[in-house]
Amino acid sequence: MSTGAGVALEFRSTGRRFGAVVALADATLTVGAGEALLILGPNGAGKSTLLRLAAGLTRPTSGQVLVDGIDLRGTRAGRARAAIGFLGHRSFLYEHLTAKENLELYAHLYGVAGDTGALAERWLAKIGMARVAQRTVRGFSRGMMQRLALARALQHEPRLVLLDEPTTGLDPEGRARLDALLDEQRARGATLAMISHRAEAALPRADRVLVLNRGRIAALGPAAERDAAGWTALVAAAGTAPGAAA
Amino acid sequence: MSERTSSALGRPAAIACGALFLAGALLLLWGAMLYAPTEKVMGDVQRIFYFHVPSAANAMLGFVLAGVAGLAYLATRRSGWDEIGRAAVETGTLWATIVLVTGPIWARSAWGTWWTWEPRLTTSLITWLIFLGAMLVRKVSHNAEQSARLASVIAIVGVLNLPVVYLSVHWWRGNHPMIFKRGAEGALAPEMWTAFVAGMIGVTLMHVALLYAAWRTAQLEDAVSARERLAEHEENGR
Amino acid sequence: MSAGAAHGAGGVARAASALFAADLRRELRTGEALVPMLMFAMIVLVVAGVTFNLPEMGPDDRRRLAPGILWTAIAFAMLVGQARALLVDRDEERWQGLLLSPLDRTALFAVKWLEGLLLGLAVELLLVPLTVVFFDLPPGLHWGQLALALLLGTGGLAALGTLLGSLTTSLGRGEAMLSILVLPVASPILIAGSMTTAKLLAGGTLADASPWPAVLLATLGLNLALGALLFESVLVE
Amino acid sequence: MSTTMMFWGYAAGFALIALFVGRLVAKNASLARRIDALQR
Repeated sequence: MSTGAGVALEFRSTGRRFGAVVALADATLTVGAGEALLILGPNGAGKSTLLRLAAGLTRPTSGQVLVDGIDLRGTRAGRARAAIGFLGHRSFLYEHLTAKENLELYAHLYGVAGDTGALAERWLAKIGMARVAQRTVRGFSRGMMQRLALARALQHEPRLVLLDEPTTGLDPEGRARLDALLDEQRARGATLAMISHRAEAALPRADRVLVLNRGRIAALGPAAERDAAGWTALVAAAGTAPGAAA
Repeated sequence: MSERTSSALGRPAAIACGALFLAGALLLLWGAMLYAPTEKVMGDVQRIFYFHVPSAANAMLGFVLAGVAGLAYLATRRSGWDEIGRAAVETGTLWATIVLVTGPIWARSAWGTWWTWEPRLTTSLITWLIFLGAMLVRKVSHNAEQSARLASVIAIVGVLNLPVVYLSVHWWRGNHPMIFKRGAEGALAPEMWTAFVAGMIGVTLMHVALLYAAWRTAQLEDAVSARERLAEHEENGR
Repeated sequence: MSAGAAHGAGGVARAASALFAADLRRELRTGEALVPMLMFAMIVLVVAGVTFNLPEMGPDDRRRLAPGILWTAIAFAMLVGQARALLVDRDEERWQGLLLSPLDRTALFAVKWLEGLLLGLAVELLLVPLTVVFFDLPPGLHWGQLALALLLGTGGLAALGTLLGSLTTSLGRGEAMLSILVLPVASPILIAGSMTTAKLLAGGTLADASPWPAVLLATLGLNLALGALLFESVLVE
Repeated sequence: MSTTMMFWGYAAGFALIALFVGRLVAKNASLARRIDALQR
């Protein structure tokens, strides 16, 4: 029905409980292809759960999650996962492999055709890590890990890019590279869903903003509706409002 | 959740449970102690049979239920299934423990030894260890969802491996003459059969009562910790 | 027909072998699983030799004892090695990265199982000759059949170790918890393994050991199937 | 001898059941306390 070719990510009354705790309650949401969604909310609002559900790392306890129209719990889930690039709190990298070996491994896992070695080198240059390509990841700084993880998440040109606080650990130069990469993803038509606590920095690259509070969608609207201060105030208000949800 | 009295069962259900349990216990004891005749060779100790074997059957019942609930939980991730599974592993382990305690007592009297590597006892011991593991997994994790998931996996792996455990232990010990044939088994006296059936029904009734109580307790446990988490959450929100 | 989906038929194999190669490279660089396994297996043999007072034993008693001690050493070495290998996967949070990828979960289980199996076989390569020497066993054995029996039994242990090991490591507990969970379920494998090995060490064949080789095969099949089906449930929250 | 052992078999079995029930009752009591604490 609503799943046209133009929908990259869809939540159909999706809920996730952890035992008795409701992390996300009955969320219904569609993100159009090529759209950029910024996700805001206080701590524990369910932002990371939402993104992990979208990546298939967490299974919903009710409802469905569809990526490119494919149910992430269905038999074709592998095809949907191939279309996703996810960057979470952890790097998912092999400590004892080199930076280049890590990228090549993930390229193979994602079924990237062609010369994975050349691809890895291109991405290492893009994130400014060509010099350390042959060094094992063990001993990399937090910022280097984050950059490499970003390359790991993007090198297979995912149609749906999911980023959970991607600026974590990045220095100003790293953040500049991240911004450039995000622009590049948008230019090639990728869909973007990003959690950020720095609304003012992320807002210019967002089409819509989703505000979560206590596992519920508190607000969803065009990014241009408010300025950064306005959205931040909305999040703060949601955080203090006595459970309109409960 | 509506207001509950400060008990899992509530008074009427508690009384019903108690009555069911008592009826089962009386049925078992009546059949075993009063109705059944004394066995000629082994004497009174043979009466343990009316308790021991139904306990083994009920242990198996508990574990199979735990396995089914585990499968259902993994498929649906609904904590209701986990509550059933949790209760069933607990009661199953109780009956398995009874099997392991009454077995040697019987063996001591009938065969003069506390333990034999007799197939049924050995199988019970292994089964018991498997399901203690399933209970232990829960104790180890502080994350309720995780322990439910993992205990489900163990219960399924355990239950599906039981037939193999059973067969291999039997083949392993199979070449040895077994004394476990109580007399000629086909020749069990009719009164003994009646007492055995009474024991089977009695122990199962007791099991149902305990299972229900344990299930409601598990439900209450989940409800309470949910409300505690919510209260905590609200405190932090302020 | 759905497997992998994102990959072509050869793509799954390529992805799986890339993962296997990465894990192998890690193991070759660190030896983090194999070294403790080898140490542990040898220590079990030595402890058994000392506690059972082997030098005082006649050849018959030694031969009777050898299969049980061999399988005890194999089982514990497997537990140590798989707990290590899977724990490292957890510490580096790699499971998540693997689950995120389009690689089919059954293929993921297969790779991890194969790695466990190969670790076990590598240990046995040292352990079996050592047992023959320590226990002073007659060398005239059906070596090929012994290898097959070891392969089947080790495969079954590796399947249980992979499934339950990924479970205990997600709890943050190591070898002790894994032993508690694996060994009771593995009892048919240990019985069948020892019985088969006993026949083979006495110069017999697999056919003489019937039905035990069949039990080994059945437990291998059952535990592989369980692992493949339940693996996702253990890993995906 | 045989009769004594039978007695001990049943006694041990029912003692285990009593232990189980006792644990269940204790757990319920502690849950009740937790509910009371919540309502305060």
